[in-house]
Amino acid sequence: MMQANGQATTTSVNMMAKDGVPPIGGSTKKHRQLVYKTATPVVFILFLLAIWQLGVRLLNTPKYLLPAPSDIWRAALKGFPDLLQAAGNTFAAALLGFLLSVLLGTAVALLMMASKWIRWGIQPYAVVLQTIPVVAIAPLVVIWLGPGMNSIVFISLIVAIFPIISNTNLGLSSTDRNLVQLMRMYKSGTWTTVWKLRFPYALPYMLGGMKISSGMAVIGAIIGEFVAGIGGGKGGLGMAITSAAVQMQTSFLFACTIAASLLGMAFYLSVAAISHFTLRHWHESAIGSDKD
Amino acid sequence: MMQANGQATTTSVNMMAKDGVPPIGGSTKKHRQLVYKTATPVVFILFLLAIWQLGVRLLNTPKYLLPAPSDIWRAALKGFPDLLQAAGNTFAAALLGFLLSVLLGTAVALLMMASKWIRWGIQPYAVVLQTIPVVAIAPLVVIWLGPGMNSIVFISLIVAIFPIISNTNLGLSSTDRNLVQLMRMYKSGTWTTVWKLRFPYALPYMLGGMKISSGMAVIGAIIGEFVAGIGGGKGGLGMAITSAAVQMQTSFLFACTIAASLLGMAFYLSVAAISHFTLRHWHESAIGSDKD
Amino acid sequence: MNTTAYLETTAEAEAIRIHDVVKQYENGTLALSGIHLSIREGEFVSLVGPSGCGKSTLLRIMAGLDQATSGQVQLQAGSAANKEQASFVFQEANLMPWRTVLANVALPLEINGVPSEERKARAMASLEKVGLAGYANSYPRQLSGGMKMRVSIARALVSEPKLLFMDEPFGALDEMTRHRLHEELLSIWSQSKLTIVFVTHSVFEAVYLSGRVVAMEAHPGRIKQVVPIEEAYPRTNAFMTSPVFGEKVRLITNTLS
Amino acid sequence: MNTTAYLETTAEAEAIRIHDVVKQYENGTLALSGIHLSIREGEFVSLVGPSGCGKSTLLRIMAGLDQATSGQVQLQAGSAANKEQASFVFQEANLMPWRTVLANVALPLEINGVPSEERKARAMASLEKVGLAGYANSYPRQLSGGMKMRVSIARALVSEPKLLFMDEPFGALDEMTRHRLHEELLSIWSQSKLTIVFVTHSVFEAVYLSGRVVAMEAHPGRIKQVVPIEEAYPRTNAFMTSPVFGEKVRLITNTLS
Amino acid sequence: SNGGSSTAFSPDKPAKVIQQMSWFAQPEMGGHFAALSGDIYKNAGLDVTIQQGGPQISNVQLVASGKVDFAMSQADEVILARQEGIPVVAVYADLQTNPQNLIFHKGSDINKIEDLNGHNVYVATGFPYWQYLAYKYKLNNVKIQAYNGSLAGFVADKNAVQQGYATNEPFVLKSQNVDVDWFLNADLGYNPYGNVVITTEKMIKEKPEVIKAYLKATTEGWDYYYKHGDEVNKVINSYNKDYALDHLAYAQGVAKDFVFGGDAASHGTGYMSEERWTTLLGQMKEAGLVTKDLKIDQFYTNEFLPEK
Ligand SMILES: Nc1ncnc2c1ncn2[C@@H]1O[C@H](COP(=O)(O)OP(=O)(O)OP(=O)(O)O)[C@@H](O)[C@H]1O
Ligand SMILES: Nc1ncnc2c1ncn2[C@@H]1O[C@H](COP(=O)(O)OP(=O)(O)OP(=O)(O)O)[C@@H](O)[C@H]1O
Ligand SMILES: [Mg+2]
Ligand SMILES: [Mg+2]
Repeated sequence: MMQANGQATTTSVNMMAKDGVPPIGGSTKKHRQLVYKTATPVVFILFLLAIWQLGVRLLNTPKYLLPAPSDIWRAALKGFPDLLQAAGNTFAAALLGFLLSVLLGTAVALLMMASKWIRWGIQPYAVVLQTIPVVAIAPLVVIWLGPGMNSIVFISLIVAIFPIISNTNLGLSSTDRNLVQLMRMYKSGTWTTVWKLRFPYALPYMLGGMKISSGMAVIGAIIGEFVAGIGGGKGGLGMAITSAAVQMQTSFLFACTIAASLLGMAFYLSVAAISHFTLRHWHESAIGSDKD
Repeated sequence: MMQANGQATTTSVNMMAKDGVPPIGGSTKKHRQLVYKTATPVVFILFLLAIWQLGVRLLNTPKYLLPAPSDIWRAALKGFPDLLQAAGNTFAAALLGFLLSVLLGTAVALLMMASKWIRWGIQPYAVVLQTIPVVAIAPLVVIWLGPGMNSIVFISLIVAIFPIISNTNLGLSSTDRNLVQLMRMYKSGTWTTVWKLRFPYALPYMLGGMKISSGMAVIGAIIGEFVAGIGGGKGGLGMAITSAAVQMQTSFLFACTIAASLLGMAFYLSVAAISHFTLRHWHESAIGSDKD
Repeated sequence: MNTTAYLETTAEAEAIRIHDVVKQYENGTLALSGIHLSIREGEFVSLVGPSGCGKSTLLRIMAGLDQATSGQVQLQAGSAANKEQASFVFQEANLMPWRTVLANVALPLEINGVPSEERKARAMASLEKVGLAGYANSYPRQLSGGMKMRVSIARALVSEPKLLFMDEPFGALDEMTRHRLHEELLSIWSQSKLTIVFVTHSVFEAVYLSGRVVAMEAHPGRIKQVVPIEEAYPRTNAFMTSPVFGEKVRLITNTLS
Repeated sequence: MNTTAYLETTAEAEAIRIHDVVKQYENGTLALSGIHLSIREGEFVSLVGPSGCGKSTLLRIMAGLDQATSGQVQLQAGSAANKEQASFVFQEANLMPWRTVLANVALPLEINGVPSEERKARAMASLEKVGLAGYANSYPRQLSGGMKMRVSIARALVSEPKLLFMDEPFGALDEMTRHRLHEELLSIWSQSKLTIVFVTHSVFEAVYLSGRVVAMEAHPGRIKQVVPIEEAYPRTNAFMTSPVFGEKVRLITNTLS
Repeated sequence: SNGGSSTAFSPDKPAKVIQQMSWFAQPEMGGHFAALSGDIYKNAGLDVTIQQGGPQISNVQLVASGKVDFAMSQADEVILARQEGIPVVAVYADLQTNPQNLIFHKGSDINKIEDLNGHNVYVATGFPYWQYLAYKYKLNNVKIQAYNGSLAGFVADKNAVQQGYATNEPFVLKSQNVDVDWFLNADLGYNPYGNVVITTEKMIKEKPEVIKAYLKATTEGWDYYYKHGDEVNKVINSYNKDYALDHLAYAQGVAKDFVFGGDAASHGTGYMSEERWTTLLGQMKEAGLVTKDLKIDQFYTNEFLPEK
């Protein structure tokens, strides 16, 4: 044994020492990790933006094709109130569409779990919801719901619902067989089993589906504006994007696009936070000390 | 005890008898279930079609608003060669887009698993892929990849990749902690752990993501055709749909839409079949004798 | 779907009757073959036998969790003919990872609609019986293997079942804890005229606890011998050192080998 | 990431040294406190103690699967200083459900890059040792609880480790099978100068198998006494009925209660 | 959407009218916005709501379903709609000359329409004008590419051709320093009335007074627009912020002749002639766009136009 007995290094101290931070305790480590976790994406995006800016300047890419980040920034500042209003309108529609898709999607998946006839009957068709080209049904939607908000929310819902249904279904049907039998032992009814067992078991899957849907709801709202118009209301990002494209305001077009992406990201991060919060006590994906 | 001892009913015979089928054995039961499972959606869709047909006829809904199934059928027959060709083109683009999204999506997710820097750096941005309004980046795509197939495949890929990344990620990070430690015990390298443990563990999630993506790849190809398609014989369903919409050929529009949905369904069912085949030995969702 | 036929209440004190039960799994494994067994109400019966001989399979079939390939299973769920009165301790702890220990134990009561206050009190009492009152608010992943099994036992006891199936419940426990739970179980059993079917791989345990020990053999799973343990309850430590005890243990051990 | 410090090979025959180890989980549970232990190369040491006293925790820390909150863990992985030579049998079977039994057992070899043919042959041999050769192509879900544990044992043995950690490996087995595996394990141990750290709740098993028994107590987990079992190997059934055996068992049992 | 009897409306008890536009607010629709902002509709007893359109809105179906009272369309669309049995009728033509054009870069080798062969042409999928021009000028070697609203592809490709509106794209391109020339489709012989106001046969039967009042006010709106351009353009800009004021002024200038020229000069704004509808139908038949036997008088009527 090379290491002298007197040497008072502990395993955890070793850990700390390696990273060059004094061994104050576990909370420091956690705190430091949080800093890294937040800083990394920021550094990453700054790095990307720098490359973009440089590339565009060096290659002399015309602005109408690919504006530099600085151009986009200027355009965004100039049209800021419009951008904000457009983003706000899209946000409202996307949020409603997303919430409805979560509610309805979960309900459909639960129904499919509860009755095999429903499951067999509609399983193959649920996918149709997301493969219908929205343009085709838009006239019907607009005629039923009128142009504007209602239709946009509905289209956002249509676009965003399938991942919820599909993942919830997967989760519900992945439930541990032994726990199902346990519930059966206690003569739990179908619905009780679903609520007390299958639903919580499926939660990580559902939340995964919601992560996917969150971005899709935003894009759904934008597509909704393309196909269903804005009615009498103020337009959202969909209108701004179309209009900017036709007017060749490429920088503003990118500003709108980035606003759309930020909106999607905000949705996503909210769902991710909810997911982490909900699962932190028990699910591997949220405990994750092994991976972070 | 009321039941006489001499009565030679067995529990399984009881089961069978309840459904009115002679107790020939387990395979009959399975076989019958398969029949039900196939027949139910067929009956369901026929029922829906009948209601649709009747409803349209009874309410006298004008054809240009909502054509009856019979109208759609006639329009499909009349334009059949065009429809077939269009569907074929879209199929090719969607298939390529889907396969690429599976490959790339899995690769990205694996990279994110393997390095926490990559994970922290790109996690928040992966979602951007699906929230970018395609219209905004379409000109760039077309200029890089040229109009037609390449661009369409690329757009299909962009649209379909996120569910794969997201669900694969979820699966990879849900891996049983004890198994991770087992691998660590055997001094398995990061990649070996990923391949031998995390990847198979994540398979059900990945396949779930693929189920979601399959339909999205089809819709992605159609959107691709909207924004980057080329006319003539190479136009796919996206072209056919736009054209029918502009020319107000509502019945043919619906025929194209249904063709798109059938395509999406075919993709979905293929993935579902692969999923079932891959997981049948071990994953609850595919064993599922408790639920079918 | 529970396909085990429940019998109407009669004067006859038979709780479970197994008639010529055969179990073959889909992959062809013949887990049970020609099993005949009748268990009286209020009896404490143990199943012992080599690993893989079909003990768990038989227990599951009795409890209606699995279906026999052929044969007859008849169940009479307690004198009150109340179907809610059966419980099962699985070979694995089978806890819900998202519930705290207390909520896991309270689950059967929750399903039966017991009001929240009473539920908590009874679950807590049950947890105390297995010595885990201090862990009520922990999550299963924070427990040791033996602690998880004890939570699972507490869950089975909380609903005061009339019929209790236990699959190696004490296998993961040290002897001290195990002995404490033996006494606990026997006291509950004698107080409430409970019928217990108990799987164990410890012949000592089987002899100490049960009125009859069913010795099984493997390939295919069959009953080799049913050994009655005539010793009266309550049984004391003296019984464990008595010649009768040793004799029974030896008899069963020999049967098994 | 394995944070346990491995020691360079020296003439000193010390395999593991634990110095003042404390383990406190995030929720505040103090699982281990002030643990000192030194294990020589080629030793067979058992840990016994009440459920929840920290046996599994200590074993995991020794194996580098968990980190001590404070204290020193030093490991010397076999005389060849080969880090690939440690194995662990978890308290739960921990099999990969998508692999057949054979593929599960072959996993450690696969990770070490053993060629396919040899892998299969060695995995098969290992399966035979635990009596499950006939189930090579089954999937884990098709096995009984005890069979799963045996597969897990076969997996641990297949890589011919120099250092073996076992967490209640035989807890789910009937006495016959258990005894067969005792003999198997002892024979492997004596042939290959293997160091074994063995957790069990059976004092009999601990005394029968080990050279030293570490008796632990709970709240917080601490070593109460280390009892050497001087009896020479190979040990026979005669040892089990000898007065020394009974005395050691009584000594340890008393320590524990 | 509009309750009460068709005759009983006044400024105090206005009739509700919804007008669906074909696109976001533009000077080509200026008469409607002017009538709105100058209170002309209001004084005529009409409570008008203008709904902007968008890239993929089906105006014909909207009006046919009764969701809106009037929609803005193109003359050839009206014929296509009638062919599909959709009972809509054009009652007013905002533009005598259709501003649709085909734009190409100055200095490319295009001098006449036939030269388009061999070029990339960005055309919105399914538009009838292209089918006619392609047939008429044998444009068989054109590489058609879906136009999705972005001019970037055209700008990047000096040999490309781009569909557009005379009022819009040339200005936009010029402001990006792109020198272009164009063919006006009307000059190529294809000139469906542009921005026609359509309504349903039902509306014509039930509320002729509303139609009359609406069109009269719209005509006055057009006059108002060219008298108070700046004021109305500000209103248009408030609907469609991306359309800058200088651009609006430019487009308004270009559109003036489209609105007031041609038959409008003699017969009044909004007028449509039988001859031009006949020509259009003939062209669409020739190009295979129309295969059914259709009657001209189904397509339009001048009966609600104000007396000149
Ligand atoms: N789902 C299954 N599919 C196929 N075979 C199975 C299945 N479950 C159990 N078996 C087989 O049935 C036999 C009996 O299994 P069972 O679990 O009843 O054994 P056991 O007596 O409880 O054993 P142990 O003491 O090890 O728990 C075993 O050979 C096992 O491999
Ligand atoms: N992940 C964890 N988080 C919090 N506490 C834990 C965790 N794992 C174990 N513990 C606690 O640490 C103590 C020791 O647990 P450990 O698993 O080491 O016990 P053990 O001696 O192996 O018991 P058993 O014989 O029942 O397996 C217990 O009180 C347990 O509740
Ligand atoms: Mg068992
Ligand atoms: Mg333990």
